Amino acid sequence: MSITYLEAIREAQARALNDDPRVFIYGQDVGAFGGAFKATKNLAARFPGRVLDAPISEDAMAGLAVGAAIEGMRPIIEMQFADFSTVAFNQIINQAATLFWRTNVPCPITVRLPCGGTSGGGPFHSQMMEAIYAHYPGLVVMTPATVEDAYSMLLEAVAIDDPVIFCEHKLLYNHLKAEKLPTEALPVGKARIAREGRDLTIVAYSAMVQEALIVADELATEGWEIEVVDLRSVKPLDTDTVMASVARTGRLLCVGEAFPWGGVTAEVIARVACEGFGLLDVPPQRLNAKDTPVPYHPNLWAAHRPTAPRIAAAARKLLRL
Amino acid sequence: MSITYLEAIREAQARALNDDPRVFIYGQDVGAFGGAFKATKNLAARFPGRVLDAPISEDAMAGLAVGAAIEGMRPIIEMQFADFSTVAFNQIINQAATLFWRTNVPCPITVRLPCGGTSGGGPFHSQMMEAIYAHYPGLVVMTPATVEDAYSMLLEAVAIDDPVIFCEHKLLYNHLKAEKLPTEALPVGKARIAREGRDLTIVAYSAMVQEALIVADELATEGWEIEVVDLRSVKPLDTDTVMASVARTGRLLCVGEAFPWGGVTAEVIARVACEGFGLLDVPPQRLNAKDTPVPYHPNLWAAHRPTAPRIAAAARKLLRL
Amino acid sequence: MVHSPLKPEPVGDVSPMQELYLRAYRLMLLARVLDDKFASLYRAGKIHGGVFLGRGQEALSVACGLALREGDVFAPLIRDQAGRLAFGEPILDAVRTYLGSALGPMRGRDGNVHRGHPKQGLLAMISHLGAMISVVNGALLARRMKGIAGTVGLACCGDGATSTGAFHEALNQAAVEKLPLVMVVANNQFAYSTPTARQFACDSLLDRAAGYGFHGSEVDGTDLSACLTTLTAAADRARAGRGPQLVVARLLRLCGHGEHDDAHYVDAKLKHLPASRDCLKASEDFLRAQEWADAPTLAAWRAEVVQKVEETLAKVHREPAPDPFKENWYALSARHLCEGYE
Amino acid sequence: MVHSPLKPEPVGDVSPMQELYLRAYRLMLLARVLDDKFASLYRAGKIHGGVFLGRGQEALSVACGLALREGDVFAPLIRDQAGRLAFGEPILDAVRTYLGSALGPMRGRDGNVHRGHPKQGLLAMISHLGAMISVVNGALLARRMKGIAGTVGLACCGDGATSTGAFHEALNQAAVEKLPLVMVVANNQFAYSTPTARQFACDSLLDRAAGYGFHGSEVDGTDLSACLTTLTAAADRARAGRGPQLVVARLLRLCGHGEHDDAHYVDAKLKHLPASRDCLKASEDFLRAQEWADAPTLAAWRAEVVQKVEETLAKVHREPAPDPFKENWYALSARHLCEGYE
Ligand SMILES: Cc1ncc(C[n+]2csc(CCOP(=O)(O)OP(=O)(O)O)c2C)c(N)n1
Ligand SMILES: Cc1ncc(C[n+]2csc(CCOP(=O)(O)OP(=O)(O)O)c2C)c(N)n1
Ligand SMILES: [Mg+2]
Ligand SMILES: [Mg+2]
Repeated sequence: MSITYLEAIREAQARALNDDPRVFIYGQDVGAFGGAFKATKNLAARFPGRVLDAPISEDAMAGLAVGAAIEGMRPIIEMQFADFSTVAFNQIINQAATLFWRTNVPCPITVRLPCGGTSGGGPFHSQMMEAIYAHYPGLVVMTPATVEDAYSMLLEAVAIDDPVIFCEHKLLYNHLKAEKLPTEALPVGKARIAREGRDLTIVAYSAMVQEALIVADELATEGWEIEVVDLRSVKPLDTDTVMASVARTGRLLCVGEAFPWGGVTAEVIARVACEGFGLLDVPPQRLNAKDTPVPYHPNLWAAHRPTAPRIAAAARKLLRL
Repeated sequence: MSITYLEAIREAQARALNDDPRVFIYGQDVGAFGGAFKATKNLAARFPGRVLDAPISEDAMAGLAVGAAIEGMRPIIEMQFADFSTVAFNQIINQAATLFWRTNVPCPITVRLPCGGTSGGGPFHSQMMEAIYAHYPGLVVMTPATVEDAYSMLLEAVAIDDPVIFCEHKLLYNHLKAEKLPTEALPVGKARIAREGRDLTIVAYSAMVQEALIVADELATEGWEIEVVDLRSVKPLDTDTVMASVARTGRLLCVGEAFPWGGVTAEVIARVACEGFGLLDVPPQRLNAKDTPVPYHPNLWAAHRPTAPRIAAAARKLLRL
Repeated sequence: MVHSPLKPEPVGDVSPMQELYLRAYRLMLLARVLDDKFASLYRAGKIHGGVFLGRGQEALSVACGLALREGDVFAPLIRDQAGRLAFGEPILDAVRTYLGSALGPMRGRDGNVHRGHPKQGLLAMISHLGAMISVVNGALLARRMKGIAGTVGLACCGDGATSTGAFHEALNQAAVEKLPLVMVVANNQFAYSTPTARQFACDSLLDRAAGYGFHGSEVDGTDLSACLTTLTAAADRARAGRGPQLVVARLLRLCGHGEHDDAHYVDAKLKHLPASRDCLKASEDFLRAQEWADAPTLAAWRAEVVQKVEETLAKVHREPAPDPFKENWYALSARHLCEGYE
Repeated sequence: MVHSPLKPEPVGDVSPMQELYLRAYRLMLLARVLDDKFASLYRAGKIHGGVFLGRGQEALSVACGLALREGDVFAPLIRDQAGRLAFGEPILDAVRTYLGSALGPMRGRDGNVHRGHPKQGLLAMISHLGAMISVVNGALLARRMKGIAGTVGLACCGDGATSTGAFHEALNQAAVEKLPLVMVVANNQFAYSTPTARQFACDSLLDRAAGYGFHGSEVDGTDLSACLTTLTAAADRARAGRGPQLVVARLLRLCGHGEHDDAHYVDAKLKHLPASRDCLKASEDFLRAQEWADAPTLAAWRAEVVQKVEETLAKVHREPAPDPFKENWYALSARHLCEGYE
């Protein structure tokens, strides 16, 4: 048996619905249809009345989730694509994210964002939005890179008493497979050493972890040992694990699939520069997508986001310094 | 005669309306009332039919601006508070910011955002949003810190063929004064050395420039010469000027009034760390607002944002390293 | 709610309608006196940030609060001091929040009209207009899922807020889910300085009801009896499962948008229309005409609420302001997930 | 627009209505054949990303395009191949955009239905539903400011998009500004898999018109004559300064949401209702009943459009794909303000 990243997300939701009567799912086409990506397939039938189709009203979807959370429910809302969460932006950052701080009432909602580019996706079905949400106080932002994390982190997202932005990468949905679902997991907020090494630390998250691992494999054939750190959640961001890795390797490359201004790579490098300056043997480097919208055509799309060859080139440059 | 930051914004709009028939202003209460902050006072009377009250529809305000820009107009839209631009977020980042790249049709709109905290403003009338907009390709993000820049940069914002997010700081509106309006200005995209020094570079923007200058004065009495760089625009961000300053001083403190995750301070420090690592004699430092919503009560608000004493303390620490 | 709304002492053998009216009037009076107090504190520079009054809207607002019961959900907006009191919000909450007391429900983190007790059904508004309505929907949906029946949710907004996308999405959502939402629109002729002619172009905002599948009713917002009847009926219909309700009230904002605003843009003619009368005065006239209260009684009631307000202020003035060093600066309830900065 | 819409050869001494109908029919046919072609290319794995068809909506869509004139503004949505052709979009645009040709209007940057020539009044939709309507408003307001009279703007959307806040804000905005906006809602019973019962609760979306102060009309979207009449009348009213217009059409989406979707969730019963008929077939029946075209003529017309489509495809297949090394990667028109990364 094997299970995909997407199936893990579905199973996590099934388990959450099964174990906790306070959980429900709300989103466009999530009901009988099972969602645009089938992340909720069969759930409406298995859990009648608890997997509800929403009108095309992302603002009201997020607002409704907050209201239900106030009443003790634990809603999961699915945005059909992360990009459409811009319409719910106000409710997420101003309503959900401020509720606990303002009123002392927790806001346990999970916002599932199918993120990231796919071939042919184009400017409005491809965006990475983790940096936008991580900027705001009051949100937890998860970016699972493995099947196991997709499962266990989604369960934790639902269990956490705060709003969680759950960034699931569409490219991993069917492509990433594991043998079985995990029975234990790292705590939220802990990064993971996805591969050990001593020559260079590549910090990555979401689909970039897979690219980084390819690069590590490739550079291993050249004799380099690359350590890959999977951030898992970008807020909180596990600076300690990143710095411990940089302490071992002295070299840091941070890779993100988002737009280049700001974002996770800036935050990681700023933290290491401020708090772990002495650990760096050479200047840190970052790699992001290009500073244009995400292009539709596969040729352009493949050049827009960082992929193994570009990461490998950046890594080699760093290793030679 | 003296002129305030707010008056400079008003005069820039008057001049833009006067000089260019394609310019118009659209926003809530901007007409006869002259705007919540009086930034458009008397303009409706002086320019009949070109300063229009909008319904409480930020999404449609931004969309309308894009449509008018397509037809060759140069709209200025005023958000009553920057915080309400969250409702227009989708139209700004997905409609306005992608138009030129997608269609080759320029999108010369200016979005005026009254930003930043004031005493008693609270969580929803105080936000800094420059980092959110700077993250997206296709936008220019200006953060004027002086009366002169408020004037000349707003004129440039209107003249630029791309969407400009014009972040004007409410705390400076009436507080900051100049003798007269400038007749020339640095080009957009160039940072300014607000004060020369050789011991430490403080990079700041918007209202933080004033705080940094206070700190520089104060530390001068202790014998330190602090260089203050005013970024002026955060996208594009003038890395060259920042690095040239750090090359002189060897020490970097970056100060922002936004939330601590991501944002301008992360971007500046990441750039200097990646591109100017060798220029730094000691680890760079950053100072931001706290990671909670902006509090209402003056006691809390004053502690939430960086102010001269906190900046001075951070600077002293850096200088002693 | 947190405590039970002001009840008048029994005035002998009164009808339920009379009792409700008297209760409503005294709550309106309390709201007005409290608002006036905030206005004078504002003028004296004693309040941080803005002050927003319900002057002229007390009849509508109080009727909203009184149409609700314990266990219902209420999302007041900026002009709902009367409705809040009627729903059971203690005067202390308003005073503490306006004066920024550390002991207030918002602990100095938020101020003025941004207060509430969400767990008791009194939502704490965010500023973004229209945004609270879908939150009410969520609370109502949750109750349905939990099998709780017979409660309703009431959301207030102004004419201006009807232009927001959030208003639209939430009304449509309530209709699709057949939620017991009562949406009350106070058409007070202005959104800040913007007259309704620049805000919408339908004949009446009531014309929106059919487009959502809401039951709609209109009311003269200066007539307390009419407000009580209309709001109670709307809440009762929602409670009885007859779906969401839209109530549109016509009145005039008898103050500036906030106390910083002199409202010079309000046409004098408009102020002298019958529809612009002061609902508080109108209900006093009514009380006297009905002989439900004479001048000395009214004066005594006023004295009583003035004293209550003064006492509360005196108490709150002695309370501590929030202390930034005691503040925990955590935005998440899961503290272990908060990042430590600096 | 970029070129002038397909005109049939004169068929002798025909009435203007007959000529319009014939022209409309042949544009519908072209749109259908083109759509079918995209569907088969999709099945063959030759198209990157999704394919969205207008099957069953061609009558309504073509009527939208034909109601407009050069100089008008058109904001088509995902099912408007026919309307685009009628407004003058070259077939080449559709084929190049779907196949990602570097020579297409979007140069491979955007794909499928996301194409246009904004400067010629054909807006290039973003995906976010409802977002194009206020852009049309802006174009219309700009024209008014520039003193250009007599042009209108027409925006299309589906039943689902009416639930967006953007739709609401834009309609209200158009009404307040009295813009010559024609808003056409194709109620095709589904938004992706979601039936209208989960989308709205009003009796008809036409009930929304009064709430905005729009003139409203309803039309059978499967009846080409009715569509032509209704849309022309609506555009004429807008053109004559009679304010914004809402047209609601009833029909059924005769395909999946996209070609990846088999639409298994569409009830067979629904498919067999008269209102669910295929508008293209219905207009062929009409043409024959009227003796405006016989079977051989229809076959010849079809052969002609098939050839046109095949020729266009053959041409585009030889065109270059976008080259990432030639791409400039600048998102701003002011290149000196673009940051260089890497
Ligand atoms: C989305 C949004 N945009 C702008 C504002 C600023 N604002 C606060 S109150 C107000 C006017 C509200 O008018 P209305 O809804 O009629 O209520 P009223 O003040 O008349 O009671 C405006 C524009 C806001 N709070 N939210
Ligand atoms: C704001 C937003 N949310 C979600 C989507 C995803 N989406 C694309 S098309 C669609 C269904 C649209 O239905 P409708 O408006 O009825 O148009 P139809 O496809 O039936 O023509 C959805 C949900 C979107 N494009 N925009
Ligand atoms: Mg109002
Ligand atoms: Mg539809």
